[in-house]
Amino acid sequence: MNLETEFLGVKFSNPLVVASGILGVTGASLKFVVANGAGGVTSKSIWLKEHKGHKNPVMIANEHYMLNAVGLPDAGIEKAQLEMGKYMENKPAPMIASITAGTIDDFGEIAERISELNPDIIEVNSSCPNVESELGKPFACVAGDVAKVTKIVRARTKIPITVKLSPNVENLVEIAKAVVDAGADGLTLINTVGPGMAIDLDMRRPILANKVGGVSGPAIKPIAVKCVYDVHRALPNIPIIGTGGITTGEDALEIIMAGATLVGVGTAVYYRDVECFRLIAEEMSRWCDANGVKNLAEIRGVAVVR
Amino acid sequence: MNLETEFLGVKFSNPLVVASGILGVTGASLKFVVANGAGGVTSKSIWLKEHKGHKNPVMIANEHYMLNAVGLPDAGIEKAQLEMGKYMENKPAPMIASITAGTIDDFGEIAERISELNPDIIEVNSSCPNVESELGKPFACVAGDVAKVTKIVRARTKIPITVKLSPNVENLVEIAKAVVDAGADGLTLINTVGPGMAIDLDMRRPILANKVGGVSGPAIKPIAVKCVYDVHRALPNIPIIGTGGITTGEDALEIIMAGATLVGVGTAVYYRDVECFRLIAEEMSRWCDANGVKNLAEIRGVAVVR
Amino acid sequence: MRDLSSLPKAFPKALPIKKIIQETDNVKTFVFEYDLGAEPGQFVNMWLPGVDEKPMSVAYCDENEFWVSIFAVGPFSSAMHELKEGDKVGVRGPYGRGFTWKKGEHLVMMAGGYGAAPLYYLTRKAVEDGCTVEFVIGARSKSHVLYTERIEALKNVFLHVATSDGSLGVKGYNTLILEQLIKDAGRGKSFREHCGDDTCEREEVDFASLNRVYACGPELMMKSVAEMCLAGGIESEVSVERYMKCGFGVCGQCSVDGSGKRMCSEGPCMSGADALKIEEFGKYHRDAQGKVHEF
Amino acid sequence: MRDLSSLPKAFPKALPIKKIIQETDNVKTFVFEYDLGAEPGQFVNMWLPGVDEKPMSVAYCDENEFWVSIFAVGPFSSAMHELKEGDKVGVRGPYGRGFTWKKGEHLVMMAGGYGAAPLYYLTRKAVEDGCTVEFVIGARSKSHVLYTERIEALKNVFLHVATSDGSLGVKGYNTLILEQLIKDAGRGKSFREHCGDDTCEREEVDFASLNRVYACGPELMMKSVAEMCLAGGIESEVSVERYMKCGFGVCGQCSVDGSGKRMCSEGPCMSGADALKIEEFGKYHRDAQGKVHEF
Ligand SMILES: Cc1cc2nc3c(=O)[nH]c(=O)nc-3n(C[C@H](O)[C@H](O)[C@H](O)COP(=O)(O)OP(=O)(O)OC[C@H]3O[C@@H](n4cnc5c(N)ncnc54)[C@H](O)[C@@H]3O)c2cc1C
Ligand SMILES: Cc1cc2nc3c(=O)[nH]c(=O)nc-3n(C[C@H](O)[C@H](O)[C@H](O)COP(=O)(O)OP(=O)(O)OC[C@H]3O[C@@H](n4cnc5c(N)ncnc54)[C@H](O)[C@@H]3O)c2cc1C
Ligand SMILES: Cc1cc2nc3c(=O)[nH]c(=O)nc-3n(C[C@H](O)[C@H](O)[C@H](O)COP(=O)(O)O)c2cc1C
Ligand SMILES: Cc1cc2nc3c(=O)[nH]c(=O)nc-3n(C[C@H](O)[C@H](O)[C@H](O)COP(=O)(O)O)c2cc1C
Ligand code: FES
Ligand code: FES
Repeated sequence: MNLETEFLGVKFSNPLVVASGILGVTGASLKFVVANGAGGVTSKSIWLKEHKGHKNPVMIANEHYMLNAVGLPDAGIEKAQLEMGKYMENKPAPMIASITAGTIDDFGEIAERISELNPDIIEVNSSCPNVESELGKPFACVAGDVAKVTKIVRARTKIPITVKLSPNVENLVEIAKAVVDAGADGLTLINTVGPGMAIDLDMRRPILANKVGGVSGPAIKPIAVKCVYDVHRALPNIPIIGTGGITTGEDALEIIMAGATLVGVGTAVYYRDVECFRLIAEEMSRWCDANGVKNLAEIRGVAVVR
Repeated sequence: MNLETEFLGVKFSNPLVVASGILGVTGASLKFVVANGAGGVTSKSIWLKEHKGHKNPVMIANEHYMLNAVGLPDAGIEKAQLEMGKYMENKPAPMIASITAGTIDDFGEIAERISELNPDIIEVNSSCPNVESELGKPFACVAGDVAKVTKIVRARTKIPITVKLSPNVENLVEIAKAVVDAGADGLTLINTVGPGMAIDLDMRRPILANKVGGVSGPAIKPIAVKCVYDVHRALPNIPIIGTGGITTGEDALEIIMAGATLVGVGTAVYYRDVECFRLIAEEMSRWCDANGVKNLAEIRGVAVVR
Repeated sequence: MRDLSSLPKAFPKALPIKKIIQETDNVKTFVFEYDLGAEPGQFVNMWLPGVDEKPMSVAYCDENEFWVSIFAVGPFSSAMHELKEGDKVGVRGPYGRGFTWKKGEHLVMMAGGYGAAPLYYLTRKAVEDGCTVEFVIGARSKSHVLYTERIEALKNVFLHVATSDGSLGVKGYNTLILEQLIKDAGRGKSFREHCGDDTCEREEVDFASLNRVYACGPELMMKSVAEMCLAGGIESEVSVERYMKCGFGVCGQCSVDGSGKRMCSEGPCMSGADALKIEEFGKYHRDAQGKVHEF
Repeated sequence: MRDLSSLPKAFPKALPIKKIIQETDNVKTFVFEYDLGAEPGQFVNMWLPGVDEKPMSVAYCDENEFWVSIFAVGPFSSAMHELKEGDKVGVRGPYGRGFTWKKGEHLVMMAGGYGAAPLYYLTRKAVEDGCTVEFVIGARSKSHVLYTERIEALKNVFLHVATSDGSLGVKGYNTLILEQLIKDAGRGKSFREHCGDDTCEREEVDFASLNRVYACGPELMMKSVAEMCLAGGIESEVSVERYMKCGFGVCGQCSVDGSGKRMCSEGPCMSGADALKIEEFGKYHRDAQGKVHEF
């Protein structure tokens, strides 16, 4: 089956995009992901100025989940312009540039600067649980704040915007509506869950240097599906990048049936290595062929009971 | 090793208590759990009046998690008095009576009524995500509300109270403090995460009759550990029933190192059948013996970095 | 940790109905092409989205297909009866403990209602193992008698019928036939004389002994069977059905008073002696809210 | 889904240090009793709670124990040097692609800094497979030369040393020795004459050919080796170390420019020819924030 998907006017050869923060440090790395079957890429979250991440260990994983507290390390926009520039020349698939900041003004500034590079889409990451202590509550957890962030980004760029939301809120749909009212073209659901913690019994200490880390991988798929379902039900015309625990073609189809247009794939790289993109795409095609589905639009949001 | 544990003045032969809602419909069932090694039991959540749960399917599970939307079915306090009565005669282990209600007044009423049965501890369940639509936001998600619930329960009973909190909040520690200020003797952390959803691709429909269900099992352990850690760090003198994804002896020790005194075990019954209680206790003893730990108090909260 | 591959299957699998067979006015058999791997006496949970999910005993199972026979009595079972071939049903399982038997034994099946269906599967397996089977069906009337043709087609299986109105076989409860069988076990006798059933084609009864009696149907019938067997010194097994939610031992909905055992896990099949130890057996059962109802 | 048992181990396991060996002023070897199952060239992540977690090459490994040799250069490696026997270190892995060799080959090891440690493990394995090894160590001075006794104790292994200050072996880079080895391969020669190293005890060189050269150490040395081998038509393998976070291919921290390959997964070991195709090889590397630093 043809998996071609249009999202905010941009054509993707398949709906699988690597999620922000996974294999996204360099332009070359993102090209490597496309060579392994991704239909598009998301850069790691880019800051205006250099930003130190957390010390190692920043990631632990088992058969159920990954915990990460990378802490959004970044060398700042100048360096990002170099890296992304390398991706943008002979761009093999659309680029979603993820941006983040510690203040609302900085969000505006970084949005404008990143736009000079002409990414296809800008993803506003206001929801990373690992930078909470610096920023207070993540912006994404307060409807008013994330709307303000969206508004300023909207004002400073002409490029389509998707806003990435946290599932760790009590009123996701309300926040989604506020963000769309503030000018978001699409939404990315979800960032990591929790955060969580793992303690090493022998060391008697939390393992992550940051103690806690966002939960991703198979464990969070039901939460991601539920978030996409709820938001798609409330805002059927807003396209969604459904992200969270997608590891197989069946998982990808499930989140599409909940309402996603693109599908973000992150931690699956741990479970199936970088070839997961090709494998997931193949599994999707196979299921669709076996079930008489001719294009993904046919099944998008089909599970939503109104 | 001797796993005896005291919690709110009640002696448990081991710290493992069956979590509310698992094998807790009848007194006989709870005795069956004790016969399989549990140190204590928690009843299912008891309502003042008969309360219908959700239709089937109410539970689905895979290697990572269970989703449940049982919906707190109950025949009401009169019937509960019969069932619990059966447990209380020749009581094989301490009884924690879980109570719930749809209004703050009903919480007071059910607390008083249940006290006539003399359970060892009352657990206030104000945090079930599956009854949200009836109650609006669960009480447990609003610090003021759950404090009010606690206060009225406190006023109507002399029995020690533990309040069960939801992890699906942005300010757990704040809520925990409010609840303790309102008179809670202990805390039960956590109820299910999410909720989440699973869609059947062939049926193109959410599987649970309630569409969404709380996430439990291995997937949520890091979130439970993190919640216990945070609350124990903030309130070191408040004993905690640590619950969420505990499936092995190592898991139980991990949540004790995060600060738990008792350990709630629910979904492990799916992963290891009802003998999980005996198996987990054995694994705990074995680890403690191998690591020179003489009693659990030695390692309680030891991972907490202040 | 349980070996993950041995975890109870707890996600439904949507299966198209391959064939629907009208058994009686109220009973239909549904055939699914799927290697379920169920033992006689085990059950599956069947799910109709938007309707409900209910436990159903497996009426037959091999590597290619399995059957369930459903009595239309309420919302779910009636919804099942409205389905057409090709429609999909969600199935999970198999769950529960099945029946046990030994090679070459002489068995009696005591079927009431849809109980004939699971006992048919048991009979097929037992006959493969060299057993001889007396298959005793009890029903309100002739039009409610199930599975007779299939049973009669089996070698070493002998059908006996009792109906309340006498419209087929012996008039009265099927326990009358069991009483006779127990009494006559070991003594040569003309079968018609023995069972009093005109439809009976068998010439002689000459069983050395009855090894085991199985009962599946109304609980009061099963209780009588268990008591008769206990008194007669014959092993028996019954299938104790209780309101079920999960089917795999977590919710506690199906726990019985006394031992607290879970009918979805330690049951539904068990010895009659064990069933008689269950306080509530033949007396009462619980509904979805856990409220007690008398039989 | 990857077979779960083949998932990279991504939780640390706390292991007590069984033995600490002071190799030089700045290098210690840590021995752990654990069946790690690492191939030569693979690495582990070592975790000190409250300090950091860093990748470390495996210097030896069998079913009973494994070693790592650590050069004290900064916060983590210095903290490791402060540990005592019995102290616990968190270990996860093994990670990455190791070196490859064939039975009976004639190999050269080009070691710089702690690179002698992983190449020692490779040498032991290769010798077990009937290989002959020229082990060439380069160091600043005599006091920085590692592992010589262990190497000299191996059969069919010949040690060569070069130091910048000439305090041991040849004066200059160890690539001088490689140059000579390549030039002289196949021609009978007195070894001392050949390598110009007084400490050399070997009488004659008479290798049919050099099959493969391995380099582990400063990247500029490895680059020279790879280029020399490419020019000389000899296979080579190098270990390309980049700043690593996860170690198992998820974070992208260790991706190199050009192919974008991950040095923790497609590397660290690879052919010299492949390494030379990496844009940044021998030129620059990235830090924890992804910022570029020249070598
Ligand atoms: C182990 C087991 C095996 C079963 N096998 C079969 C079978 O092979 N064929 C068949 O037709 N039926 C079988 N049943 C009964 C079946 O699960 C349903 O109860 C029946 O179809 C009625 O459901 P309903 O929605 O149509 O009617 P309802 O109105 O819900 O119920 C009608 C009657 O069935 C009882 N009942 C309802 N739900 C359940 C339940 N989940 N478990 C037990 N009893 C219930 C009620 O007490 C009520 O008296 C079995 C039940 C169990 C527990
Ligand atoms: C695959 C691999 C194998 C290694 N094997 C060994 C070994 O066997 N023995 C040994 O002593 N060291 C080894 N290292 C280097 C080691 O991981 C540390 O970098 C080194 O111990 C310095 O850390 P530090 O905190 O002490 O000092 P720092 O001050 O952090 O670093 C000193 C220097 O090391 C570099 N560096 C720091 N962290 C890393 C990192 N995570 N990965 C790569 N380079 C880094 C920095 O660029 C800096 O120049 C290996 C590195 C890699 C990538
Ligand atoms: C190691 C790692 C790093 C991440 N870094 C970022 C990031 O920089 N920006 C961001 O928006 N999300 C980040 N995330 C979240 C992912 O983009 C994604 O939303 C989440 O992991 C859920 O998807 P998954 O289960 O497929 O990984 C990161 C996740 C992981 C596992
Ligand atoms: C089937 C099921 C039913 C539950 N019912 C209740 C309930 O009635 N009251 C309650 O407080 N918690 C209920 N819970 C939540 C559990 O008590 C527990 O907090 C949660 O499942 C996390 O623990 P676990 O991972 O060990 O199951 C239920 C959980 C499950 C899986
Ligand atoms: S049906 Fe849930 S325990 Fe038996
Ligand atoms: S260290 Fe993370 S991808 Fe290599």
